[in-house]
Amino acid sequence: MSDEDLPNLPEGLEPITESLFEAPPEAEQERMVEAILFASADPVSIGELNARMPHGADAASAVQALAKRYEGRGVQITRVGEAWAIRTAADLGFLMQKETVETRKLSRAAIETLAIIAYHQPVTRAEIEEIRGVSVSRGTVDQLLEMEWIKFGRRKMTPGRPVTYIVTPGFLDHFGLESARDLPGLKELRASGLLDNRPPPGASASDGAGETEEQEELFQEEDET
Amino acid sequence: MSDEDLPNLPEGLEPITESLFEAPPEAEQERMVEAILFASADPVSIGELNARMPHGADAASAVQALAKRYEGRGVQITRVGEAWAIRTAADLGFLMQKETVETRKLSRAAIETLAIIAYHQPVTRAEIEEIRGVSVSRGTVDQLLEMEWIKFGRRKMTPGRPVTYIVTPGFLDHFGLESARDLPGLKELRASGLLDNRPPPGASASDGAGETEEQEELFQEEDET
Amino acid sequence: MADADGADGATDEQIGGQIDGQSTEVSERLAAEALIIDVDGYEGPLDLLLTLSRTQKVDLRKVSILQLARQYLAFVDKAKELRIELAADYLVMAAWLAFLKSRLLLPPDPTDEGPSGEELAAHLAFQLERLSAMREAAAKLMGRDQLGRDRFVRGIPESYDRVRKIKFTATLMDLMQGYARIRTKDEFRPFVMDRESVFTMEQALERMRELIGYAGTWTNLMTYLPEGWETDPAKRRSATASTFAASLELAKGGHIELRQSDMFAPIQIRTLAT
Repeated sequence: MSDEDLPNLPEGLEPITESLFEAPPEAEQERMVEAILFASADPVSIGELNARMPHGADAASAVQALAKRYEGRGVQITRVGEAWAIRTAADLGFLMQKETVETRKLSRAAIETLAIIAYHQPVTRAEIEEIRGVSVSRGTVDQLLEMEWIKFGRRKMTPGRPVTYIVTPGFLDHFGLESARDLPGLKELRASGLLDNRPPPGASASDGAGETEEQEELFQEEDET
Repeated sequence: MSDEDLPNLPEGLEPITESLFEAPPEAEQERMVEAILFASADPVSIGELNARMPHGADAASAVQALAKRYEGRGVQITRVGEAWAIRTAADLGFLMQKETVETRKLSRAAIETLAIIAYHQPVTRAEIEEIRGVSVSRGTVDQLLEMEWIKFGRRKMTPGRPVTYIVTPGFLDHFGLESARDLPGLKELRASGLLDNRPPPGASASDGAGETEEQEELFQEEDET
Repeated sequence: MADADGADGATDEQIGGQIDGQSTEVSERLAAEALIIDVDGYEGPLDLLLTLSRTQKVDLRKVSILQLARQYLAFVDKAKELRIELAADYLVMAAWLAFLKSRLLLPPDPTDEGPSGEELAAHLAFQLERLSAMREAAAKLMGRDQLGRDRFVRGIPESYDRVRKIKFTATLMDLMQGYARIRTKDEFRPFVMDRESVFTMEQALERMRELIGYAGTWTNLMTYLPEGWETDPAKRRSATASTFAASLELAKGGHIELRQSDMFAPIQIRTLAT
């Protein structure tokens, strides 16, 4: 509860709620976030942190403080979309042969498809095929869906209302990205117009414009959070 | 690997291994232990830590230093038998529980008991039983007490000085009543048509009036307390 | 991008072979084998074009689409000559590039409303550049510190217990109904028709069927009321109504006849002699 929510009381009168649900001190909140994040293998959202911490706690600022404290340590407090997780520092990966997970080797087609989805999201299968210049096999998309690196976005407002694909928080977590906006080289690609959906000459331009807007919106959404 | 394993070399000759595998600085060793303990699926022994860390590292002292660093934090470096692991600080165990609240309707016995207390307070258990015509289980009363909808009133000035029950402000709050007197009387209940019953034969306004009077008296008493 | 580089090298040789033209049969056969392998290695015609464009060793934006089209068409011709089955995609692209080539070479037809050769060429260049950019982006992505390879999750996650807490609740209505239930429990029962003082038509019909045989002469209907139902007004009302209704039913069936001499006069019945 924020201070604004408390009723204005005459001086000397403590509101009962305050004494019942007093927020723990900041250092204590940091310890709590630390304990919860350490306990979980999956990223934990600020909302869930707040839900699990005592009333009045401010998980968002506790996480920030904690992240600072762990700078340069063997484990890092990392942001994954709307959530936070603890991951070992990348430079220590060599110590972890034992923990290394053998991931299925992705085909070149799967890797390219994944990159196209990440950089062009939300993107339809037809758009992926246009970019790659070759049809996308069902297996490729299914594999990425199964790995939970991509998921269905909302349908496109074009004839046939095709489904779109977007990347998941799991994708961000896997590649150590705070948000889709942190994709390597995204800014340069956007600046050079290579992420624009440029329809072939002669085709109607209306589709493309709408798409770009939607895309803008998606990355914007990421930005705001 | 301990020093004893190194070959004895003539003085002035540095063993090659030493320069190739120089032990990392202490802070770095601490980071390594931190990452390994974090990522390992089982507690890790000092021997295994040493085996996994670069040559020349001293896991035992790195663990000690790390344990010190985590003193008072949300997680602790804990010894588990011969091995070491990261564990949630004991005082934060409560964060590892998720409470799910399930709402259920109060049992008929509890509702009736509660109603009698509300309409007849202060009322003894014997009186409740007389009115309900069945015995009141201890669990029912305990449940209402636990919910903080009823509480003990003062003892009755009758032989045995039995305890009485009255409703709480929490009860009034839940049912949106200013006071127990706001509860509609029997006549009103009947008049409102909420009750599928006929008035008792020959019934009588007087009967109802008497009841109300009696109640009024009781509430009066309540007020005084 | 080691793979792509490898493909580049192979293509260089193969293009070289084509340009040399008259080489020995052996080298031709070797080139043919290289082609088969390479066609398998390409991910579609755009990929092949991208690879071919690399041989121009210039910025993708400055690639000569005309030269690229020639290279591609030469490739396809060579493949045909060597009887390599090319996927339809490749042939469609070949046809389109042949069209583009003619557009680029011939002076523009003022009556043609379609996109110009330059526009088409620019779009192809854009597609190639975009594909190339996506490949680089994919490589950068895969080069990041990956989870399970470079970065690791907690090895001993502590699953947290779910504690189920039951919260009981009741409404004011529950409370009032509960109270009313107790206070009126002696009389309280669900609201149903009071069967006690109701004599149903079925009961009346059954009773009259038994008695009707004896009614050879006109008899007052009221004498058919069951015993004990004549005095209590409620019972009498119910029994009268059902007995009358039953008599109508019997009359309808042709078992009896009814008569009434005057308004409010007694109703009389008798059996029909059958």
